[in-house]
Amino acid sequence: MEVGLNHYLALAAILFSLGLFAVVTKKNAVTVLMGVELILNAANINFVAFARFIDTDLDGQIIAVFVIVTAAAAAAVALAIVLNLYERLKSINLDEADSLAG
Amino acid sequence: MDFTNIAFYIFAALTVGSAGVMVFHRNVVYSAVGLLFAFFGVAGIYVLLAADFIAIVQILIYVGGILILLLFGVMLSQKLTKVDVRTESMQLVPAVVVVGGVLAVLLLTISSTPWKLAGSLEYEPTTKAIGRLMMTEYLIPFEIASVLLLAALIGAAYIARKN
Amino acid sequence: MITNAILILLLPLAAFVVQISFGKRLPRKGDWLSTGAMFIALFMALSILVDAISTYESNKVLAAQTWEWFSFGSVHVTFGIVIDNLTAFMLFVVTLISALVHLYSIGYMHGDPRYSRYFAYLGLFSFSMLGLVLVDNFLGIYVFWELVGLSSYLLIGFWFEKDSASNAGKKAFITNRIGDVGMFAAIMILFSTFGTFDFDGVFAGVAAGGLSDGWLTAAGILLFFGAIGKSAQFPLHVWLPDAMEGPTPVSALIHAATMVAAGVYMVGRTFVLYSADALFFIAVIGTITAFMAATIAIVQKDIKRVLAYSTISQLGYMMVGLGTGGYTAGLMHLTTHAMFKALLFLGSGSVIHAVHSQEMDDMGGLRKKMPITFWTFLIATLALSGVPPLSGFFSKDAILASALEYGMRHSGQMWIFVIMLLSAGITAFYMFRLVYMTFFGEPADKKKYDHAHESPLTMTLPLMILAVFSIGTFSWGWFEHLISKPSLAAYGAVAAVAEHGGGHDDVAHTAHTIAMISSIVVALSGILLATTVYYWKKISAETWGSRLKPLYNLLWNKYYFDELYAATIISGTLWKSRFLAMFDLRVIDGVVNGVGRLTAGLSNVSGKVDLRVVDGLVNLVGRIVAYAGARLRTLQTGNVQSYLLMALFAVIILFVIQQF
Amino acid sequence: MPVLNANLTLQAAQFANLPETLQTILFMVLGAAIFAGAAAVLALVGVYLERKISAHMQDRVGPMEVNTEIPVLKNIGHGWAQTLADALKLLIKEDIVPAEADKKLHLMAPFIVFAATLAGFSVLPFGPGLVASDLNVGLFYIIAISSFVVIGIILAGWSSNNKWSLLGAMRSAAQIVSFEIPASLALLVVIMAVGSLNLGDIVAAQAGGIHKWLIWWYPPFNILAFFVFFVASLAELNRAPFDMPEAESEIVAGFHTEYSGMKWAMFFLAEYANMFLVGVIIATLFLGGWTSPFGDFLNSGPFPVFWVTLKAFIVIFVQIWLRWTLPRVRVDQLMYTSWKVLTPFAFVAMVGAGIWMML
Amino acid sequence: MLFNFANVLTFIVFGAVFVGINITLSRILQARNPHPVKLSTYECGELPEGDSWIQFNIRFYVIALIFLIFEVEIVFLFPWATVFKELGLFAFVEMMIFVFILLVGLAYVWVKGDLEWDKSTAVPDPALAPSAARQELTEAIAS
Repeated sequence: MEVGLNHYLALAAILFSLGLFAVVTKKNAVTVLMGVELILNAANINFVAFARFIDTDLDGQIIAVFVIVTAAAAAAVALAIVLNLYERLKSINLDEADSLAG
Repeated sequence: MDFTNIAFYIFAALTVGSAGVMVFHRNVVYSAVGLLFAFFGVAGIYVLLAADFIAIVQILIYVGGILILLLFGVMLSQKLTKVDVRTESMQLVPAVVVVGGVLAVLLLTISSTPWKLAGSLEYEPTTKAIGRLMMTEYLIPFEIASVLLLAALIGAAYIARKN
Repeated sequence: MITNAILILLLPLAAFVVQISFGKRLPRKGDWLSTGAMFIALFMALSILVDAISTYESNKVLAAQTWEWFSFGSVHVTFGIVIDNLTAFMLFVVTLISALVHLYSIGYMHGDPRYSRYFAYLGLFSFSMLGLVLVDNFLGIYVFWELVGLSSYLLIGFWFEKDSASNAGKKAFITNRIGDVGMFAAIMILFSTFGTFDFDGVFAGVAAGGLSDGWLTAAGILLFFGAIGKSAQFPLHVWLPDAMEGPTPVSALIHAATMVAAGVYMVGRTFVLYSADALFFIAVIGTITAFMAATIAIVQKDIKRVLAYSTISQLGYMMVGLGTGGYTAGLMHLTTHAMFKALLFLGSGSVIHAVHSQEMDDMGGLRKKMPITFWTFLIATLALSGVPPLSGFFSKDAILASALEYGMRHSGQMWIFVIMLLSAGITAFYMFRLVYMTFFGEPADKKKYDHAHESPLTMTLPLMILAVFSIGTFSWGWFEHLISKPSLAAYGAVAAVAEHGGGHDDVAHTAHTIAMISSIVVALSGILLATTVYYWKKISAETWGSRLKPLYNLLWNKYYFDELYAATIISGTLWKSRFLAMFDLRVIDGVVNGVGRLTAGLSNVSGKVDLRVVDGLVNLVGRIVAYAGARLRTLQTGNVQSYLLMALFAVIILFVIQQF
Repeated sequence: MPVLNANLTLQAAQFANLPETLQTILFMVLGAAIFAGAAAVLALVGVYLERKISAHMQDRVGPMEVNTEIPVLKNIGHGWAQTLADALKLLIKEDIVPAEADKKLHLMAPFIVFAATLAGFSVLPFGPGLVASDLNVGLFYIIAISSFVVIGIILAGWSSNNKWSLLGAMRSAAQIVSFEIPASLALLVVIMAVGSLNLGDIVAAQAGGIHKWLIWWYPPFNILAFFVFFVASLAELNRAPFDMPEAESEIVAGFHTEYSGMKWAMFFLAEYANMFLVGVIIATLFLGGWTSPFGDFLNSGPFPVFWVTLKAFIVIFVQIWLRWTLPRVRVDQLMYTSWKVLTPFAFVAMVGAGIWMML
Repeated sequence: MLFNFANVLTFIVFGAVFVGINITLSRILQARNPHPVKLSTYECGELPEGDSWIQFNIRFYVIALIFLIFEVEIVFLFPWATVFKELGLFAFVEMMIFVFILLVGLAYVWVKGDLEWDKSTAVPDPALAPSAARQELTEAIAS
């Protein structure tokens, strides 16, 4: 069957939910970050797919570039925080980092 | 061109499979490897979507930068005695339900919305075009990106240095 | 002429003002001041009278002057003085008697703690009486009418420490006021139709037929109500006998000569107003009053009360005179009666002064003790009884003649003449009863008899002067000429009341002669009866008294009028007030209390509600919030990922909702 | 590679009857196989050369003995078959995997490293048409591919559960990573000059004799860029003065301490292939690629390939030369050179070249 | 364009296959007699003791962080470089701004000492200072 926009969007959706699942369930902070990266990738696939199928010029791709750049910056800072977390809690299991419990 | 269809399915399978490994595997490093192949798969998808520059950027930054960073993060934050680091996961059932729901929602919207397809971008190099666009139309985001990077650099360095 | 009138009017007022404010500090407490003022006024009134007589023209207006009094809206109320023959006579009479009473009071009131105030009140009374006589419009007459009432109240209640005096004062004032209400209503009717208070204006209006007959009669009767109240006519006569509580000179001045005569003067002044029915009404009232008062006088023991009832009776006479068309007769009787009644009262005053008691039982045989008083008293009594040579005879005879004439003209009205004749006889009887009981016979109380002595000159001089005037300087002819009956014709009325137009036709003449003869007969028989009962003691008063017990009680109790009034009006008012009190107490208080209770009830209900419902609600809300808070707290596990899960769940829910 | 083309066309004819797409796939696989074979051979030659050159530098002979009985090859002498013998030995050698090691990752590491290295070759132009995949983003792709190698190294270090290997891996990763920045920046100058990422275009821009070579453009800056790139690429190969991680005297053998047998061979092969890759890259970027130094002369026929390999071997010779002359650099000095020397130089070169071009 | 990428893909796959072939080949041929000592982690011959706990050190992370940020900068630089000539001065100035900002970052990191590999915070221990005699000797040599 001719691979159309919906296929790419479906793929992105699947990736998105997998990333989301990782973020929601994984205890290890780094895995959560990986999940986040996966989610961002899914978003990027959508962008590029739209760029190709819908407005057929490069805006989508440029936005994808910016998303990647932002993701990089985010990952950097996030990891710094995680390492700090490790420094304080001697473990990066998120369920232990619940000092803000109500 | 059934060749690209096959390629799409191959890459899709690769990506989803490796993403699955990343999500469901308990060992963090295996997740990282899974993530590596997921990124590689996504790069392949970009190639199929006629975005060659983005594919390379994807590999360069995600694989060459973020993944390395994550691996470093993993390495630095583990007691090396237990090599295979167990990462339990929690609240599985509710998560499955909710994420399933979100997936359903997304798929539903995708299938239901009438996309206005306007032909497809032909396969031809995009680097020059992106360069030109970057310098003209997207100048402001470009400069802001630099400030963002600066902030991230200083921020992360500061946080890292604190301990 | 006008300046004299104004002076006459203002002199007593000035005296009153000076007396009332500086009275005590003046030498002899200022009695000489008011008496002097009155004598000057008398002298001036005399000059005006001389002018009137010298011109000898009937109903001639000597002078008139009007001032702008006040104006409201389009109506300009003027105030003026008019002097014609009638006013001249009245001025003379009032000033004369007032002056004499002032003179007499110096002796009588000697040593009284409020000596100066007494003279002040006399001044006020004289001023108001003169004003009443001089004024030329209804409003003015009403004002002075009230002033006269006020001064009579002050003078009656002069010894206010005595309850009976103050009650009498109040009674007099209230009864007068009842009459005044009628008068006021009449004035208002006239004013509202004619828009002016002046007599001439009103009379011209009436002549022009501005007022329908019914309304005219009503106005006339209502106007006459004022006269009834003031002149103590039939229904409202009860205050005069009680007014005797005041000092005797006061009674003499006010309740004999002047004030009571004001009513008659007012009717005379406004005579043209009265329609035939109104005149008839006046006549009837006059007759009833005359007869009733006369009969009561027979049984009275108190000397002043006898004179009071005789005054009421004589006033009835005057009213009958006017009512039956004998205008000149009525007015003439007024002047003559003023003279000898004042004399009688002053005489009784000197007797009381001597005996210090008003009861005739304590008196007797004072003839020798007080010769001047006795003789002047005797002259006045003869005049009153209508013995021919004296003035009383002429005026009473004229009234009887006009009554007879009226009777002849109006078939079926003869009873007026008959009753009047009878009451004339009774008058003569009780007067002589009085004379015999006081001056003849044995002194009942020895000690009082010895103490009795002739009054000093200041008291006996006025008696003598009045005696002279009572003898009868008046001849019928010139008086009638001066004061003749005015008629609407003077004011351009077309259909003038014609029955007397023919002047002295045969009817009048025959009535005159019959009336003269009958009056003499009746008078003499009355005198004879009195002497037989009291002088020769042939018939014992007591036996007739006991035999006619019911009649005696009736008379003694003054036809139970006081009781009647007490029963009806007073008790009615009391009852009404009690009812109102009760009503007020029960209904209004009830309502108020009810509202109070209602509010109280409502408030505590709302209090309860507030306590239970509102507080309940508030606490409930508090508890709910606390409970919800506790429950929600568990949601915040502190685990970021669970938050994300919840958020996603919400997204799905929203999406689902959005679908349907 | 005319031979290559000829051979290919011959093969193609044979399989003409197959469906068109299958044909292209087959063609590509064939190309890949040829390149892989060439890479392996070149690697072995590289090893041999290194041992011989380093020996002669140290005034010794190097491997001489190993020889074969085959007549022609026998008299080459100089132990030419030494590396061949080593390869065969490694084939037979026991592959020891430490008990606690993570078997799967331990196995996967060499795959990733070698695949990444070989992937680099697909873009290199060996002649006017002779390039496996004429990518428009060729140069950029090469930089990207190097990051795969880093991942491979980290995985190798991590999976062998040996703190020396992990530390070694971390260090070599840090080293490659930190030298990649100056390398990339240096390349910028080239791209700015040529205006395209395609290696073919870059070589075309340098046609016409030695003076046309890119190294001579905008005099000081391009040379500076060349210098920065050359040094950075040395560090990325973990060679010469920067071979801290697997230096013998230091942490044993760096990340491939726990490797032995064929897996170790793969690493070794990857390393030398990478060395050759860098050589070709430098040749194409700065030294005119397959154009002959004498302008059009000797520029046709098989000569382009010859020139490329010659230039590459010259670069390799220099690298080997440097290895046995310069003392090993300490880690902090390593970082210092990377961030505080090369990166600034690269920026200067870029800015300078930029300004020069603007004028 | 697809053809080229396909080529790249085949190269990668073939690389893996090549390694696979060799490894399987060696696995078939190699002698195999596992021995506990052999299988223990290699500690330069000594017995491996203590857990392989690397002194937790942040500088690896910092290096990776800085690398990532500059990598991203390069990603921006490359497309600019390709169209550098056509865009003219304006683009050049923009890029210079971009580069300058990141140089500021580099300067910051440099000044803050994140780039130094060994945080030589340790104060040289006087006891360890070379003895006086030794110092004279070094000076003598130096002169």
